Amino acid sequence: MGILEVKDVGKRFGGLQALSDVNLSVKENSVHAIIGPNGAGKSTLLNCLVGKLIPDTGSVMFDGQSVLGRVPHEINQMGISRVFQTPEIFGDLTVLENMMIPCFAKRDGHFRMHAVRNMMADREIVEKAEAMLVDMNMADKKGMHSASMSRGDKRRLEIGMCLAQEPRLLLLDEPTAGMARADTNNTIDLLKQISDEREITIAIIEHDMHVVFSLANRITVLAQGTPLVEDNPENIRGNPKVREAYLGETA
Amino acid sequence: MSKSNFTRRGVLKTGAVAGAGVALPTIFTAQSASASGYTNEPTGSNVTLGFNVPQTGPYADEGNDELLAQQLAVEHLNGMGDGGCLNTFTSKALKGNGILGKKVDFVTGDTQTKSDAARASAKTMIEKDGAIMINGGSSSGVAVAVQGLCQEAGVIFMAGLTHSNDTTGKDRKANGFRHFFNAYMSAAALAPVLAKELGADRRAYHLTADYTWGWTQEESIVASTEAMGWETVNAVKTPLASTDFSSYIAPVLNSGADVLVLNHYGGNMVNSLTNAVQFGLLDKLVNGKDFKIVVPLYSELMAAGAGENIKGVLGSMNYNWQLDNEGSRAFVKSFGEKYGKPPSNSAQTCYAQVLLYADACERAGTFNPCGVVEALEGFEFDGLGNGSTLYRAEDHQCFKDVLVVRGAQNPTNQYDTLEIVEVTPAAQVTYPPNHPMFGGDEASLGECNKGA
Amino acid sequence: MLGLNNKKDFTLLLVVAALTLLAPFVLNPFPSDSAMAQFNAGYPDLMQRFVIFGIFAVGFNILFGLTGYLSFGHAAFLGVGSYASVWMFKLLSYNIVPAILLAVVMASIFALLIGYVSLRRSGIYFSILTLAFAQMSFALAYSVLSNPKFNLTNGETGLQVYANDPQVFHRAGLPDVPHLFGLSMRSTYTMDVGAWSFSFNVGYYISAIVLLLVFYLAIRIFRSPFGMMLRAIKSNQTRMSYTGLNPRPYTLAAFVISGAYAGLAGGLMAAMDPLAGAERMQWTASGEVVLMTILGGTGTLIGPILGAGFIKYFENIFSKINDTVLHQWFAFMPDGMEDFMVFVIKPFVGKGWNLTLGIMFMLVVIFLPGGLVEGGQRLGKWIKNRGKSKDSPAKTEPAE
Amino acid sequence: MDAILLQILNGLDKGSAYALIALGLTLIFGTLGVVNFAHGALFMLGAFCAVTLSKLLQLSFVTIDATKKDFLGNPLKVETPYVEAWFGPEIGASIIDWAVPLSILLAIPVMIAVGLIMERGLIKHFYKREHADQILVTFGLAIVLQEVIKYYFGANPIQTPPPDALTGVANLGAWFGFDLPYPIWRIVYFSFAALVIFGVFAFLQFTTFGMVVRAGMADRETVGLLGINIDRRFTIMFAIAAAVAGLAGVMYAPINPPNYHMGMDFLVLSFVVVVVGGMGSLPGAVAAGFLLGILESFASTTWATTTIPGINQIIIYVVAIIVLLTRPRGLMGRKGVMED
Repeated sequence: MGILEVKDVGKRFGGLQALSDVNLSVKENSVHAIIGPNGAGKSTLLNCLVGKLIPDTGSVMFDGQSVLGRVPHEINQMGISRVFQTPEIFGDLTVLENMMIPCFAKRDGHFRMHAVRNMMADREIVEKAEAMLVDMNMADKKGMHSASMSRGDKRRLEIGMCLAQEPRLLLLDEPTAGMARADTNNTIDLLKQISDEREITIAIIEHDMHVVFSLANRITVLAQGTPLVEDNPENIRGNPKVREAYLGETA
Repeated sequence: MSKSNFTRRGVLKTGAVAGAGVALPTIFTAQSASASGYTNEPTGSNVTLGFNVPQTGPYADEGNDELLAQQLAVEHLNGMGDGGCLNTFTSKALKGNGILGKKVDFVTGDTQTKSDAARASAKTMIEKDGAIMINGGSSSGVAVAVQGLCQEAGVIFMAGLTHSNDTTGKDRKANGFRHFFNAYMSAAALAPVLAKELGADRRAYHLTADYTWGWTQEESIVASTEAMGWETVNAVKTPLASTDFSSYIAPVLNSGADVLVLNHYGGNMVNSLTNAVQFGLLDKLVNGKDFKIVVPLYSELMAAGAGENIKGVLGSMNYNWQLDNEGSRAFVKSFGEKYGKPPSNSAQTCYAQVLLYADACERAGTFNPCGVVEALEGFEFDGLGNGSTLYRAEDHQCFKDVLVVRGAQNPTNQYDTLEIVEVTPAAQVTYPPNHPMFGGDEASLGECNKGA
Repeated sequence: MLGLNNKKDFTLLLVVAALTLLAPFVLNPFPSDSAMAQFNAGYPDLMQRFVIFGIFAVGFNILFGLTGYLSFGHAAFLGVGSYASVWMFKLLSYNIVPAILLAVVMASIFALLIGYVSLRRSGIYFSILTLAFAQMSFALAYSVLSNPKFNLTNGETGLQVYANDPQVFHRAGLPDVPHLFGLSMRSTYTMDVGAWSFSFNVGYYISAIVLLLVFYLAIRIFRSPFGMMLRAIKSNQTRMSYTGLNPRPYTLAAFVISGAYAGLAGGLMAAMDPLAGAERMQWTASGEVVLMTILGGTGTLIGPILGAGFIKYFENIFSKINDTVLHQWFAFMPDGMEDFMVFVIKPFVGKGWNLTLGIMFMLVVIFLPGGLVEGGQRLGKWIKNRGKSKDSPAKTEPAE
Repeated sequence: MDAILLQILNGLDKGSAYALIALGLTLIFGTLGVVNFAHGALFMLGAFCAVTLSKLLQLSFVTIDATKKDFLGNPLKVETPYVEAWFGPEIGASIIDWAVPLSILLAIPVMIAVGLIMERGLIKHFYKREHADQILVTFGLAIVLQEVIKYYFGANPIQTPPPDALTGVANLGAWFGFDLPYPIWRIVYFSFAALVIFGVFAFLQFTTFGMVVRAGMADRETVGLLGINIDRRFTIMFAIAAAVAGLAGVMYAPINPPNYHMGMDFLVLSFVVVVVGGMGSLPGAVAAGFLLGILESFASTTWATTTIPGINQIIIYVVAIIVLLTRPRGLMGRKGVMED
């Protein structure tokens, strides 16, 4: 029984069957990659997991509870955090403030008025955020305007913000898309370090095989909206069906 | 760099300097200078009047006309120009040497035809510039609001154009005076003429601007026309913000009505009349009679805006420059020579109000509002253009002849677009001060307030 | 100090305090009999307006400046506040405390209802929803709710206190104008110093103290976690929901707070002058507060106050400059020159003050996107740099 | 029955003005991403093109007629329009009579020029700025434009009648055997509006230029990548939108006499129309314009106002609220437009 159980999920957009009969089980504390060619339905599946889309059929269970019918912030409160393809951070805020917001969310839930107290006076939050920045190797950037950072730093900050919530499941949507090689490698190292040091499950959607095989210990291949095969990396690498459907295409 | 104090500018400059110097903003002051003091008591050689007219917004042209008349009045009071109505006014207290020997200055404000803005600009003139009297305005909402303010501040309010019954009805104030006529008087003057011109068995359809003034006018017209035998088919309220009245005009066609009464003013009236003519109402024959349109309150600017459409349309006015009496001729001559156009009825009202105020101060021998109130109450006069007039003591409303006018069929120039049909004598439009449309017995002027 | 960790904030509060408390001097720089006295703004009514619209704009900025939600209907709350106050005057007494309290409460309730519905949408859709609600309120107040059978607003004339109103707590000896436990809002002490004359008005000072309190509160909100959440919403709503936070209660709270500020401003307005007109609810009035905020500097603390002062100054001072005044100014010039100057300036003052205001809007937005605050900052920088280049090489100042 | 038809006609007529202004607003928003609060002022400028032309045509020389007196008792100055002197009284008079339709010829170049100057001189610098800044600067421009008009033409409305041949009432029901009188000029106005709307749609649909613009509205970046200078085309679209608003104004002048603030009167309603139609959707703007026009007409009937007092004051806003709450992006709005 995995921490995330996807059963018979189907989703139709007009005439297009984007997903059909998707079954997926993500084991606790694993790094599970979902790969597939363009248009395979990876992003649609991800959106079904976080509440942005509601599947037409099937069920999505997280830790024994259904996520269907819940809106994104509720699902997040259940323990699922999401990293986007283009980093979604609070560009108008400083790096430290960016990091403080998930700390508040973790401690206070989805809404709480702290309208009068000075935010910097909340030592507990500030310290936690600063510690997280140290973990992310960004302590020197804490006063920076976050929009002015490099893409790699933004990605790092975004991952850090997700971790600050201490999620049980971290979803990553092509975390290295559009990154230079050096940034990509840094990100891989960071994710490795996270999965080694923390009790966390990671589900990653990725195009870049280098990233997938460096990180994943379980891989699901999606093709035309339905899972082709699910196995460990070694077997996937040797699977001719996968080569045909996916690897061959990108080569 | 003219050194002579006799140039126009020199006079104005010294005047204003001295005027501002004495007009310390002591209004609303708890710590008054002396027990006998009153708000903005002029102590120097000048006295400041406040002219509060719409300078922006749809009534800006009307406001401009009022301002021209007020400036003319100040000129005449200060002994400049040809003296205008000072020569014809039956009270001979004014000598053309200012008021009580003090030279008259004025300040201006913009009412924007909003009661808030009007009160703000009036307060500015009272608090900052030391105005001792406020005059002007082109709507009843503004008049009532500013009148209330002047009552509280302890200055005199001489209303400009305000036609609602309330101004001297339920909202009457001891410090406020209205020279302009009102909806009741319009109705009382119009009804007999309507009966004579259109017959006593007409069926009327009212379109009424959906706010206080519209309602009071509709109420007045309905009452007086029904009294002479007309039937009111329908009375429809139109939103003030309407620009197109087609959807209100269209139902008139098949309503069986043969008279349309437009209880609209300004832009509303121009558009509703234009639309009514567009729909061919005036060409229709209903119940065997020619369809007619009545606009109870006319103004020259509305007539200009409505253009050809007003031909044959009946209405009433406070004053028209074509009125032939000594005062009117003198006023039209000096206004026309100075500005190249005849005065409108709101201009005449403001001109008369300024002179009446000045005259009352002279006769009272003081600027003290309570003295001025006393001098104006029950004052009978002539020679300001409207013929014999009474400022009634009970409600501070002027009673004078009311003009019934009609859009001219063949105007010879751009100014004689209206022709006078009848001059209804004052007696016929007089009503008791406790008339139910005017607040009944409850309405009271209160005490005059000299402020300070 | 005062819970303000940031030294800059505390300085800002001190500056605003000094400006408001010394306003009678600051705004009356010219001797009262000089030709420049025209530009003096230190008389009670205008000073009251400055601070009241300052409160309105500061509150509006909490919504617009922090969350980026542009409401075109905030004047409705101001109007509701005014009506509530005047009703308190009519029913209870002229004491301003219950009046202002009810104004704030009623405006908050209205803001809660309108905000709850409007905040279901964002962007221009939100703006138009608020506009629609405000225009409805205006139409209702101007005519529908002023009919003789059910007269809640007294329509065109405006709601005011009549002699036959109950005023159950009114006692002899209390002033017949709005007062604070007997202290009339109208009392003014005039101080003459040489050629100058300064007015100290009770109503103004009460409004000024209220402004200081709510300005202080605004600083606290800006610096609070709540304020940060609001800025985060403006910055990125997606990240907000994927951080487990629900943006809507935050925006609704901001909406209600700014509605309460508007109600407070409306209540104070009625307290200074007990008449509530429907025009103050019109969309143009809502537009005005938007303009004040942008003109001053959106999202800055002091910007809205500056913007409010700026616009009200124009409305009240420039609109009063008529031909006579102009001729007086240029009387020192030769005749032809004088007439020429008057001819050139005339379209922009007096009845043309709207034109000048429109031009100012355009110039400020084109050249100072950050509003007057940015203008001030640039000026400050320029002066600093000039100073530096003179007595360089002074030590570099630490960054703020 | 005919009462209902009459109100539908009234609604279509009111809707024509809304639809034309909203169409221009949507074009500008869709192409340039600019919220143009000066669009009402463009409508007003169009109406004043008609006023200006009819004043120009009536420019007169003065002769003194000593037999008549003016209001001051001086000899009357008789004004004769130059046009009448040049072309003879009859042709001259009929040229003056047709001033409004003739002003279309004046309005098109004038409004295109105004549009180009506005876009190149001002709006261009605001593409990337926040919508709030765009609103403020165009609002400022609207105030400036209307104050300039007020300075030259005054605040009073100026009657601008249609040609004699097009005044009066036509019986639309005559062919069908019932009575449906309707003012001729209003029929002209509606037909004209329909023609302009049709023209704009045809232009966008069937010309290469229009196709590029539509593609650009859908995805600016991609079109830019194809090496097409989309900005220049958008500038031209701005001029076209200005011309559409101007033409709407010209033809509206005889319906209700123009005044300097008529633009502001229409602005708010037009924005409501655009939003109800759906930001960025041209058919939505047109449909919502006519829909709200018709609803407004029906709400002002006695039947409606006695059922719900005051409904005629608030109907448009009520409809806007209902539409926006049930259809998040308006009737035909596109996803992701103006939702930030």
